[in-house]
Amino acid sequence: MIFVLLLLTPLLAAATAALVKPYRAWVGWLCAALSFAPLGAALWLSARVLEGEVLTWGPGEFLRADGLSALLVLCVSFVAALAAWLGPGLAVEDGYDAAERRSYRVFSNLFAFTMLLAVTAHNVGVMWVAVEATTITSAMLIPLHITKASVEASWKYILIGSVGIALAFVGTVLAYFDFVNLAGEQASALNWTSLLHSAPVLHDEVLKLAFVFVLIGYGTKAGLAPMHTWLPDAHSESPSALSAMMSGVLLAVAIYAILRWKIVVDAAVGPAFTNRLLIALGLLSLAIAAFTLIGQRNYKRMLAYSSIEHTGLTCLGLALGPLGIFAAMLHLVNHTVTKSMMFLLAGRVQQRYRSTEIAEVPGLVRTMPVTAGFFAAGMFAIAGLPPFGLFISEFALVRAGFAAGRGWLMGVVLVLLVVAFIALVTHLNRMLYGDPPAPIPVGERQLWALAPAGLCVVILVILGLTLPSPVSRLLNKIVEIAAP
Amino acid sequence: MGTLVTGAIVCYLAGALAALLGNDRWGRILGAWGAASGAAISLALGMVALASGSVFSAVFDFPSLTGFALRIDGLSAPFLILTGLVGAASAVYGAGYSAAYTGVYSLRKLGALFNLLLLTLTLQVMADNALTFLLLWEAMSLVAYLLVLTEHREPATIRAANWYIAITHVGFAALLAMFFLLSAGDLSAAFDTLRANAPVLTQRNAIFILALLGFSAKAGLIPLHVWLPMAHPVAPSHVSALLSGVVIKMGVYGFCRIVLDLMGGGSAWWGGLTLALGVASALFGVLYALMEHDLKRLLAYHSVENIGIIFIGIGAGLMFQSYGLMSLAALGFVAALYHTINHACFKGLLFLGAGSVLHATGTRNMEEMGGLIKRMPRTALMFLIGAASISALPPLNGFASEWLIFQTLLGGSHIPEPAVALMIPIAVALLALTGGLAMACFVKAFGITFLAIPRSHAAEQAHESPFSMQAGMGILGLACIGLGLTPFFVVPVLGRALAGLDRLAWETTVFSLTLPLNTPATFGSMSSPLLAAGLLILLGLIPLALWVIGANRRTRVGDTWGCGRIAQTPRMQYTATAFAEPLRRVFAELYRPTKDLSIDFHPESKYFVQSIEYQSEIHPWFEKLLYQPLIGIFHRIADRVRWIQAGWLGLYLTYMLVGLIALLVLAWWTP
Amino acid sequence: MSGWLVEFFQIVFALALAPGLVGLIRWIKARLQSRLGAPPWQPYRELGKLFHKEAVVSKNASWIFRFAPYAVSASTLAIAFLVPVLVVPRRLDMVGDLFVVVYLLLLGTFWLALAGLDPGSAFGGMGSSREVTVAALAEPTTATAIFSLALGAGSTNLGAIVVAALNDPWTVLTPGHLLAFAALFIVAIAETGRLPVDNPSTHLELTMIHEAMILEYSGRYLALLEWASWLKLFVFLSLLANLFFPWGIATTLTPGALSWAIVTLLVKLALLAVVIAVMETRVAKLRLFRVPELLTASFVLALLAITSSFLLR
Amino acid sequence: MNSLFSQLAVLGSSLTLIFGLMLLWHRSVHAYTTAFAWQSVVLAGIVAVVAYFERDPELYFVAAMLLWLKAWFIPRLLRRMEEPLGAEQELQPYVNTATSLLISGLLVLFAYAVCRPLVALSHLPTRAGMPLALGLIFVSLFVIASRKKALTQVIGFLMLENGIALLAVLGTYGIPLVVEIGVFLDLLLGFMVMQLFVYRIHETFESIDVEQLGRLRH
Repeated sequence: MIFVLLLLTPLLAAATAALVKPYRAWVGWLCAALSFAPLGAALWLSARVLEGEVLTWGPGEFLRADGLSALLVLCVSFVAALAAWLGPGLAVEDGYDAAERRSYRVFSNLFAFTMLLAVTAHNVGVMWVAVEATTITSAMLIPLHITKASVEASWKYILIGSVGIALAFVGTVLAYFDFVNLAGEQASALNWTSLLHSAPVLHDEVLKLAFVFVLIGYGTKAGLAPMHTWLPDAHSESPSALSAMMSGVLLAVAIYAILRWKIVVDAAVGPAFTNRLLIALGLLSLAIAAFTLIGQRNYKRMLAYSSIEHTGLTCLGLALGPLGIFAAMLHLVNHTVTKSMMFLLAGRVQQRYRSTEIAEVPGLVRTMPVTAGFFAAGMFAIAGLPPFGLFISEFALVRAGFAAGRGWLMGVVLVLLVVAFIALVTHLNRMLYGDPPAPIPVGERQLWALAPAGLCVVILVILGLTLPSPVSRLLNKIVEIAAP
Repeated sequence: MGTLVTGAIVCYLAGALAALLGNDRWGRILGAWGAASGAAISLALGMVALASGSVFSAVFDFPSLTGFALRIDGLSAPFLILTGLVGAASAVYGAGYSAAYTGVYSLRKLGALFNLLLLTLTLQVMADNALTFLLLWEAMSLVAYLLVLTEHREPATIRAANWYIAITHVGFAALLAMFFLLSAGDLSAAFDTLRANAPVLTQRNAIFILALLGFSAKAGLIPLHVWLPMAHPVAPSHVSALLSGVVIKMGVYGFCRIVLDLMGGGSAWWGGLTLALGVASALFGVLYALMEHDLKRLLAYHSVENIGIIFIGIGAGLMFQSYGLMSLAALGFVAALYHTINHACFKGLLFLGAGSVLHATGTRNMEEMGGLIKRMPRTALMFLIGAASISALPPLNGFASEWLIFQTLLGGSHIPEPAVALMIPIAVALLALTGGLAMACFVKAFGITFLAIPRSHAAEQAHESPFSMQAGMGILGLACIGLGLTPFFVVPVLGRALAGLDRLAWETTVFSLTLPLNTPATFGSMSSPLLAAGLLILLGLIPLALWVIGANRRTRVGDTWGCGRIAQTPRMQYTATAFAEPLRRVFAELYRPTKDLSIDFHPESKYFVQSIEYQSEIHPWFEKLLYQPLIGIFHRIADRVRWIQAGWLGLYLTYMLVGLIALLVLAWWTP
Repeated sequence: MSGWLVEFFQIVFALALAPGLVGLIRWIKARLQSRLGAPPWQPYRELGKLFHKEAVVSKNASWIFRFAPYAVSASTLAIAFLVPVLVVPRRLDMVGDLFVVVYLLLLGTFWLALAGLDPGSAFGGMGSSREVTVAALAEPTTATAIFSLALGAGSTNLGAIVVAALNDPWTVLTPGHLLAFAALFIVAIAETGRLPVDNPSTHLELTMIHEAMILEYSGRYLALLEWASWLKLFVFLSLLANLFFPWGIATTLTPGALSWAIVTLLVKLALLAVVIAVMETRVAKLRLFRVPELLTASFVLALLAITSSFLLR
Repeated sequence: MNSLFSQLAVLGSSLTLIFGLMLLWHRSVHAYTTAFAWQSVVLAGIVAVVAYFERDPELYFVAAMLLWLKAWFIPRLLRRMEEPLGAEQELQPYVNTATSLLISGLLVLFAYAVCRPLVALSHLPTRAGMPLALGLIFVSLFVIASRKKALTQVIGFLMLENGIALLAVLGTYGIPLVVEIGVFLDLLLGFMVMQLFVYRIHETFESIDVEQLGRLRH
């Protein structure tokens, strides 16, 4: 039932939107309303997982949800709901025509479906298929408005994304090869639990090779350097609601895939190997993102690079033992909430100023004071200031690093974080203050659209000041899974 | 004590709430009341802690990672006192001062943040574990940052805020690393545990360096001082008072807490480095202050100077401690703490005074002031008291603490290594030079601002500030005098505050009305109350004597003598630039002023000059030699890194191929 | 009780003799320059004249201008109370030590410099600016010299330093002591506005320091300021004399010891007056911007004094 | 028997690799499509051979799907795209032909090095073909990276997929059917979307030269 609600409602919404032609506003409202179903299912699922259950469904345990899946399901359904409520198609005037609205409704729901499938699929092959499908569905949405830039971004995205994900499939095939050769042929061979179960007997060199391919592949989707290149383009050129989904949860889903594989490989060859690779890629992402942020001129790209930075951090966290995995997962949740809010707010700014250049949007505090306030709060959050959740998770992450005896690594990380911080705050101030260009109207419009942003800020502050017990229990479950 | 702590928190929060919810007038006034009463409670808290010697301790069940622990001990108390004193004064002052922002900037934000800043400051000195400390530290920085941004329509404000938050964040990162090393990863361990474990830590030197970096960024020690002269002038003046008086003192507090208390001191070079940085800050601070014509920037540079003096005391104390000269060490720390409180009072007072001048004239440029003593006599008197205090003139408070620092340094002869000991007289000489230059600077600041003829229309139209502002200044003025007259009381009390640091053997001496110091090194005595009384008696006796000898008592008012010219205009007066010119020449090697001279000749003959334009500027060379190259390096790296994203799909795919191959090779090599 | 009386007698003695000392220097100088010169008691006449004239005050000036003469006199008198002139140990040692004396000097300079700025005259500003420059630059030398003296005596209290020198007369001849004397002598010249730092008898714009500051003063105000500056000279010279050559200073309060103290002090002061007069005849006034060089030289001397004290200890 | 099997497998793998290399020396998109179609035929043939020797009916089904999808359906669509776009030739790739071939050789060598543990581990008669499959993957990646026409990149990607399919069939005699179907579906959809985008690039930029896609940087 949970899985039906979770997976079928987005499909239903997509089907409705596809069948009703031309687009009608009620479809948008219906989709928005339906977006609560997966969210509710996710909450229900999490509650049951917290009670110690592992939910499965379908022939051969086709779907399976443990603590890790539950967390991701929550994140995905939350951001999907956010995007459903704030995406094109609800407001009377949002700059999109009927065809574009329809295609948004169809593909955003499909996108949500594929992500939900990716994090609940039991079979790592199916997980791969779902992640590959996210590329296809999201690529359709990037050029919602066809411009040279959006076509360029989408081509780069789909090509890099497809090639990357194909490499992840190589990794999957190699692992299967290993399994078949050492544990015998089974129908359930690619099921994650059977992989994990027989990991100790698997051949470690082959598994290492497999992990390299998997890491490169899913790392491409996660935006890890040096495969991150599609990310700033795609995030800056797509509609803000899609950017929110991509930056908020698509990266998280890819991290999820990497973590799943890391658990298997660790069980076979010990964590030292995967940790080394993750640290290398994480640090590289962090460094490239931090330094690129310095000279950034476009605020959506700035947010995109900040996503790369945070993916890098999460990746580093995964390599820092149980404490690090806890911190990384907390970070992932915080980043999901923050970044999806930030892209939605950036969309508002873009709609008002008709520009994504930082230099062309000064004076936000005067033209849109409430948006500016939320935007500033979000920027402080992604820069890692209290009282927001990212501060606590970065803090926990650095602590895990020191506890793991990687003091020098954490020193470098701290320096890079400071660089990113300075860059972000400087850019923020250029946007917030100064004189707005003359023709820009002053005053907030559609204040209701900011309510979700307010909700996000509240969540962030709550996560920054306390760690609610369900969250910490869920995270501890993940740590149990990931670092037994 | 718990009640008082709760009371202070409630007052601040209520003040913040009132400021947020109230209208422009009532929000402003109620917010100020909240802040003032909260600050008064903080002051009381500090005094109670010092008087009773009792220790307050509370651990709140804070569901984030771990507990939130507060504790008040001897070392917190002086800082609570100065927070309370300056906080209350600036709150009262701010009630009147911020009225000028009505309708221009958000008063709600200002009032609420002001309360929050005081709240974080009050709690900061109570933090009893690393987590609490760091959270409050970052909260304090953030609130202060937002306060600096109050006048956000000025581009200079944004620049200042950027610098401030950047440097403060560098400091925070250093502190974070420092605490992780100190606590071996367990940030929720109480400071007591850290204190017990500190002696056996292996990375003590790294911890010290990180602490110095982190806390000097907050305190504004050279070379991390650059944000100070930018951020303090652009903040509203009562906030500047708080920034300069209290916020930067948190750097001093943190340094004392970590290095003295938790680490219990260390090698001699710790003290030597601290001392050297202190001397450099003191000297460069005052030198740049001399060249400044922006009244508030001048004061901000003086904060650099005084922080330097405080760190001289701490550094000397650390050095003595490393050689086992415990009573000298204690003297140094007491002197530093004393100067910390004193500086809070007189710098707060001066910023409030400068705020009144700004309020009255609308400019911070001294060259456009003059003659204000007649238009705003009370402000002038208060500023004069502050100026005399900061110039260390007897019998005010600046003198008392500088005298103690000199006495501490004289003990340097007891350091067994001559090479190290020779540092001390150099420090003495440079400290004395600093004192002299500070006096010169405040003659300039007071003389050009308040004396002679107004140099601009705005200065002519100046008016005395409202009562609340005068009251705010009055509180601090009285504190300056009071602290100056009672060193015989303050020093033993501070000594008791330090007695809590159990590794310091503080020899209690008998203190009477005078302050004779009987350390193994030197013997010196000073009694500022007697000195003050003597000066007052003499001031009374002189007119009496004149009357006795029958001197002519008639006074005629005339023109200023002008070598025969008829009218005297403001342009004929000495300017601030001219006043500082001799010192600029003397220290030209350090200032390295740029000169730009252009002469326009008459087209017909080059013997007739039509106009001469002379420009000379001083660029602090820290910015040129340290920050610009550093920023340059980062920008160069950033430029290179930017080209990774060259926009070229083939390249991107090549990255993937290369990344794949590299990781495969890496996997090969990994055992 | 008699001790306190002696303290006050010292002040009266200093106040009374200060104008005479200046007159003496002027007279010797005139003689050395083959002039007849005014008699040594001429300064007393000047004071009398000024006290009976009315004062003229600029309309631009504030209360600072009128208050400054009193503040300057009071601080100078306070110094006179603290400095050992005739007797050690000093009863007033507990009120202040050598640092207090130095900062009281700064207090006087502070007020005088403010007063110079108050009437808005260009001369006054110039004088103030130069005065504070010289005062600031003299500070490190003073402090370092004090350091070296305190090193020998184990105290910064003036009486204690003199007593230490008396107890161990040979310290006077140590290089540290002599170098410190030289340094403090230069500082004394700078602080009291003598040649080659300042010319007390000039009224030429480009060279004035002290005179430019008090240019606006007249009548009783001028009298107070002049007297205070003479007193400062007297106190400084006695201080130098007693700190470095303490022979003859009274250690008991018997009339014999006191009169012997007075005689020796007068001789020492007369000798110093001759030195100053000779020097002022021999040297020309330095350009203002070479004054720092002189003060740097004195600082180096003081630093050498300390170094030798450390090394020879 | 087994030796014939392994001979056939290696022969097939070599053929697929050679078809892949054809992309490097030919310049016309038409030839690329042909190469891809024939490569797919060979791939289907290998699957059929495996199915025959292993007596696995499931694999016959997979071979048939491969044949239909990759050797008939997709090439047909590619041919249709050539009409408006095919006039464009891969005239100036980023790396010239000689160097490209050299690099490909190195990549295949590298694939052999990487595959050592795989070959050592496997007991299947087909194992000798695995390095060639991995080599095809590397070479296709290189083709995508070094060629400028969007259509070439699409074909490169399709060949990459062929390489993976080859690897799977040689190493494991095919992955579980449910995954296999999913992969086919994804491939089909992915290809359709790519095709759509190639048209869009052509519309917006009036050429399918991806060199023009250099607007978004930094």
